[in-house]
Amino acid sequence: MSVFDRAYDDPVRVLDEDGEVVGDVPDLDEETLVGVYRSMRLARHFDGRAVSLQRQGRMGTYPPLSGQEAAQIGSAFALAEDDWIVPSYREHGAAVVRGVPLKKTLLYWMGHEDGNRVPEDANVFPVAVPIASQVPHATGAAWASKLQGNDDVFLCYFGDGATSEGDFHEGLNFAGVFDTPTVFFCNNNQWAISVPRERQTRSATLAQKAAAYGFEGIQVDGMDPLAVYSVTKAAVEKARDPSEQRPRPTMIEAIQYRFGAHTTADDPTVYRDDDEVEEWKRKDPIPRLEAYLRSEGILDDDRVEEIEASVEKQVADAIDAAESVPRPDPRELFEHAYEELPPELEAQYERFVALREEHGDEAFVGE
Amino acid sequence: MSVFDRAYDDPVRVLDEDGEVVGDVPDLDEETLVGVYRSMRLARHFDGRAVSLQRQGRMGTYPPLSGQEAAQIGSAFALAEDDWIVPSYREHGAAVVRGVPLKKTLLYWMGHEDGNRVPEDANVFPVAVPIASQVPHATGAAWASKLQGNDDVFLCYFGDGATSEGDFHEGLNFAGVFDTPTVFFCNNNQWAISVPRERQTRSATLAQKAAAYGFEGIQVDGMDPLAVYSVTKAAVEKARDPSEQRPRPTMIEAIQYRFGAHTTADDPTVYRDDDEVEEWKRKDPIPRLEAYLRSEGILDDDRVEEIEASVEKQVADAIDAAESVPRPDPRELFEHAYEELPPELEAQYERFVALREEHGDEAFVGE
Amino acid sequence: MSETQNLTLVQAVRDGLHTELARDDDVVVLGQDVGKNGGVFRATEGLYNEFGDDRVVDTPLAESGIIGCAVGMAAMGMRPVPEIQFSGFMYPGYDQIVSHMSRFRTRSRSRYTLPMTLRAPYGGGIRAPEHHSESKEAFYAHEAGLTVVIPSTPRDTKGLLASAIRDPDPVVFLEPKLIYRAFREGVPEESYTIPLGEAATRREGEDVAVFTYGAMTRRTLEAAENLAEDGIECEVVDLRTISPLDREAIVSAFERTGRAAVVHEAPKSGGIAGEITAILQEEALLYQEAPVKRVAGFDVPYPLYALEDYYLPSVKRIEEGIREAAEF
Amino acid sequence: MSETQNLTLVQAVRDGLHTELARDDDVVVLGQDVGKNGGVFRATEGLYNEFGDDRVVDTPLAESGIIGCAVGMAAMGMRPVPEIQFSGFMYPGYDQIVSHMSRFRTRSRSRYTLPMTLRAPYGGGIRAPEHHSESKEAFYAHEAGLTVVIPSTPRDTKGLLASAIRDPDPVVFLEPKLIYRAFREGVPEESYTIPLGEAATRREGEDVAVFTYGAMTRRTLEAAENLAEDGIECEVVDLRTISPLDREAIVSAFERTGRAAVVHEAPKSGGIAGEITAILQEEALLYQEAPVKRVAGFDVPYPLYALEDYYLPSVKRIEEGIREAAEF
Ligand SMILES: Cc1ncc(C[n+]2csc(CCOP(=O)(O)OP(=O)(O)O)c2C)c(N)n1
Ligand SMILES: Cc1ncc(C[n+]2csc(CCOP(=O)(O)OP(=O)(O)O)c2C)c(N)n1
Ligand SMILES: [Mg+2]
Ligand SMILES: [Mg+2]
Repeated sequence: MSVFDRAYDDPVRVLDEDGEVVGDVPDLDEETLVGVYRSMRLARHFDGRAVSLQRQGRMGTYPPLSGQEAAQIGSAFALAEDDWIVPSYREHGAAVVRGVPLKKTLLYWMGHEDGNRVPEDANVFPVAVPIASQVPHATGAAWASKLQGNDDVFLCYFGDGATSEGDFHEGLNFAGVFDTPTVFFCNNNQWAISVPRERQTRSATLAQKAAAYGFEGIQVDGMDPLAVYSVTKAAVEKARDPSEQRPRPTMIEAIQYRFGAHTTADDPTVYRDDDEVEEWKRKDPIPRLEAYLRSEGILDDDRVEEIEASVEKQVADAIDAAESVPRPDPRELFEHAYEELPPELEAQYERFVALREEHGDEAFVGE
Repeated sequence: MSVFDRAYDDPVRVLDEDGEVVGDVPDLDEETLVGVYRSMRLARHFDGRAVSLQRQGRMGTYPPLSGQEAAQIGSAFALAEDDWIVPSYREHGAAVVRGVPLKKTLLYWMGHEDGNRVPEDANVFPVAVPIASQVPHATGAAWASKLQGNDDVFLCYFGDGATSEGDFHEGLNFAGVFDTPTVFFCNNNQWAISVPRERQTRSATLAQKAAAYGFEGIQVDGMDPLAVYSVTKAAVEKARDPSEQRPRPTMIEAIQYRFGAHTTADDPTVYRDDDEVEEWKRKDPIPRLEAYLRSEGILDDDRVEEIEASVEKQVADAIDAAESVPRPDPRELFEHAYEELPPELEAQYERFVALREEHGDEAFVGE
Repeated sequence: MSETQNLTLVQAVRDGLHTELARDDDVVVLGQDVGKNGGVFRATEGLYNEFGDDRVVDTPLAESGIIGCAVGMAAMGMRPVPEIQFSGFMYPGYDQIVSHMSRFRTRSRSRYTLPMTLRAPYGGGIRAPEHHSESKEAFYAHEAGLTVVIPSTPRDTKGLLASAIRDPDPVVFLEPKLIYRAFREGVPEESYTIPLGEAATRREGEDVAVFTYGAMTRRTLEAAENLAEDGIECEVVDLRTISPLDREAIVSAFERTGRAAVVHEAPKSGGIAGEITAILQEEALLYQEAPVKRVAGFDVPYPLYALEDYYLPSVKRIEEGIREAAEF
Repeated sequence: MSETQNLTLVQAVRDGLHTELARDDDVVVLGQDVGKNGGVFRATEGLYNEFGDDRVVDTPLAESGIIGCAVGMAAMGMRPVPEIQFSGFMYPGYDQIVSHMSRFRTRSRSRYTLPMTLRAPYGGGIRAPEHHSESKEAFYAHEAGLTVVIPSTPRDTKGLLASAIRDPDPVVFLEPKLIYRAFREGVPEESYTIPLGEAATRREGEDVAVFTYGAMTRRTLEAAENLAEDGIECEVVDLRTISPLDREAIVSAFERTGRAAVVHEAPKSGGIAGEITAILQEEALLYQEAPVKRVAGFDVPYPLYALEDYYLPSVKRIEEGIREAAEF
């Protein structure tokens, strides 16, 4: 029996809130399990530091991910090396697993375009800000890959709010029709800024929306990294190597919660109760996996401390590195609109250079 | 038990292909039954005449509806007097039932804006050409009506192809969330121009797409006018007078077939087999209802002939009336962009009038 | 004269919405996070509590749905005021704007009209993420059937918003968020309107006519003061309505000066400045003494914020542009 | 020199697609009814049979899906050529065009580029239903990162389409359907390109420079012949690429004549004519002897076909416009 043969409202679970095993533990070696744990801690620590950088005026608006680590990291670990992710704006945790340095993420939120220049060897799409607009890209890219005879899988992230957008609908429908190797991963964190999940749509689950596209939808406890891993792995395998009955695409609804604000510009106390937050914090994915790994003898105090220290150092180094990058050269403004500067733009560029030469950078300060 | 408690792929049927009763006959008086029959014949006859007007160069591109009469007329008859329809571009059959004179429809396809000026006493939205774009209007209008404390129901028509558009998704989702009195009526005529239903989406039925919005979806034999009537009536009643468990909106998938071309500009032989057409013609709604009404003693040869004659006259009169409308006054171009002409437009208007006065209408002939 | 409150521009938006909600039951505010949250810029703060969930409505995350539903509501005689959270997210609803919002009246020969006002914060300069700093008013100004309004002061904002909401036709109302909180102004408490389609002269001067709007108005005025020190006197005209343009005000200011500059933060090519230039030389070429100078954003996608100061017209760039027009 | 075939403009589109499909496996054509049906204007006739369902793809009815998928395909190195059935239906995909198609290169600092060509038949004059006659090229011309091409002859069509498809950056390719079958021209059988961004002089003349493109080119040439009888000689410049404009060709034609008109069927306000006027007086005011005359569609929604002849610039209207520029 496949993991997909279950009711839409019956989420897959592996660990309970205390880290006790309540489902099928995926077959992962110790290194990978520790890798998942470390990546979650990295994401959590990064998140805290990023929020405080913003508070200190060292970074612009930033979207925190605390609470959502299991969904991001569990799913990213389920991919093969050449697979791809197509993120929204909150998946720094998945991105770092897939080869995007934290420095890049920091630069991006510091307002440097270079932060979105994904390294050549990382199969990651750039951050997509307009909600759900990356969904058709994931379908198209997967479709292209299939047409090109590759067997890579494309994992597309989006939120609960994104399921209301036309692009979600159109992207999933194309995936069904062209049977593309795409896994649609919905980070249902219960809120789209201030709009609660129940106000977003009247469907009982988001997973069941997959039925509209003729492929499978499944819920998973998105704060259980092992459950997320298992479900994503199964979806990825199906996408890569489909059988007759089961179309390649899958929609995964990962039930989770954003502990913090929507972004650093948001004040969630206006629209939600602290009690709700506290309740969800009991499902925190990090202590859960830690408890399990301790009980399995894979982690102990020493190992945990060591990981803590290495994570802190990695984040501190990334911050140092990002902050030592000078403000981009203003001429970069003109450099990537087209492969070659069209004449009018070249004229604008030359005027710009001349103005800077004549008046210095103060000529460009607002008021 | 409600008519909605059935599998998505189990269409409601009342009459079989020979007009034999195979389901629950709705409780309709003779006059109404004959009204349905007459309206279907009217639509069919109008359609044939419209196509030939186009062929003779007396009308522009026209979208035929033959084969789809039961869906349009059966559903339109299920509305109360103050209810509304929100059509696409193919629902002349429903529109005439709801008070839009055939003359208007002819004028519209003859390129007169006035054809789209729905009479004040007809609760009909204007023709909407961009596919699915009328769907959110139907939701919004129904929502407004509910906010205004009315209990009118809004019946929105669209095709199978329309279900792929983002606006379909967003419109139905809003209807679910705000529980608007809207009935979404999908004329699944198997084709979106040359794209067959199976290429449009991989979902097994279109009806099941309603699950994504948390309300009911149901299939009906769209070439069975009594079945269409029953299902629409049930949906309209639920929208007007909802119970706790059942949300107001419904999506109806009416399975039918377009006998003719997509529009007079289309040649369907390029993409579909005559056999298929012939097979569907066996389901023709008109002989089906006629057989039933004859078997019930409601129709006989005389009555049928009388209806035939009156329908022919009505269409002929409408054509005469439409063709005797002079070409619209060219100044109308400027009249309905804004309530009041803005100054630049007024200047354009004056220049236009002057040019016509100086050079006559020949000044405006292309080449 | 009624009492005034000292309000910022965004408070004037809120006050304008409040006044209209209070005076007309048909007015409904809808959009993402406009309800309980009070709007991401607090433009709808407290309105949900006061008018309830039926009048100030949090919607699902779908711009075409928001605008399309508002079209349907307006066709039924309500006066919906949909908010799009940032003007950079109006595009998913673009079809509803240009295929329906602008055309329902024409299509139905005025049987159906759409008294709706589509609001969105717009423009750059607040260190926001990608797509949050757009100024693409030209996309709407080219579409017949729409009126496009961009206020530059709190007082105007309330009056123009009232006019927009009461207008029988659809209005796109773009709010310059760079100056949402930049300054305060006395805003009458009572309800009042400022007519759409009329520009306002913000400064008089006989040397160069400078046309601008939105957040660039203040920068232009500052540039004008600097230039005055050098003996160049600018007439600064705040367009307020971008479409249809106040041709009369534009032409008459130019006739007095013979020289002009247009300042906007939107990209230069295809922007409003080109249209104004064309109007000027169509109607007043014989007065023209120098090329109309366009001071605008560059023809590149709006950058992330590290470089946005270089993208937006600064006081200095505006000054230099006007100077060119003056000294040609 | 290779063999030529005598083709209409739409046949040249088909031939251009055929050539590119044959020479580059990465080229994929996708859209509504482009496959088995061969396109509603037969622009893709026979391509499905020859290249199969993987290269010439009938898609579901969803413009944002079509364009968005093409973005994803192009990011993976393919060269998708999405077709939108009529340019009036590009708007549901507008967000994908202006938020992604135009910006992927900039956003990723050229890690991802989008070699895609978005085709659509555009313009009026064929007695088509509502929304089938739009000419809103200005909506795309104002968006940095896009190149906007509008051919006016069969020969150009094939060469420009090849350039567009091979271009490393996204191109919006609008095909004037009024002249899809209006005339034939010898079109080389072999593959060739005509550079993007270069205007073509269709007629020489020293009195007035007339800038136009698409279906209006022929009407303008006809008007020019009529005017020649009255001794007014027009230089007719077919822009071919609407954005970025060929400033050099535009300015130099104007410098020779000192008088200009711009002809397009799109609405006047906010159209390309305003931009060209602004360029001319920016760069060549001292040569200018008369206002630049704009001959354009009116600022109203495109009418249903009973009145479309009154909407579109006719030969006479063009003639009168040019005459004004000549006689000012
Ligand atoms: C098209 C569009 N509309 C609006 C926004 C503004 N916005 C940014 S995030 C957000 C909420 C997204 O909610 P969800 O999809 O649940 O993702 P989450 O932020 O919870 O991860 C909104 C409305 C946007 N970025 N794009
Ligand atoms: C947004 C949009 N895209 C494309 C078209 C062109 N077009 C007109 S009808 C049609 C097919 C519609 O199919 P369906 O929804 O099944 O309705 P039917 O015509 O079969 O009644 C298409 C593609 C359009 N009118 N609007
Ligand atoms: Mg969310
Ligand atoms: Mg159909």
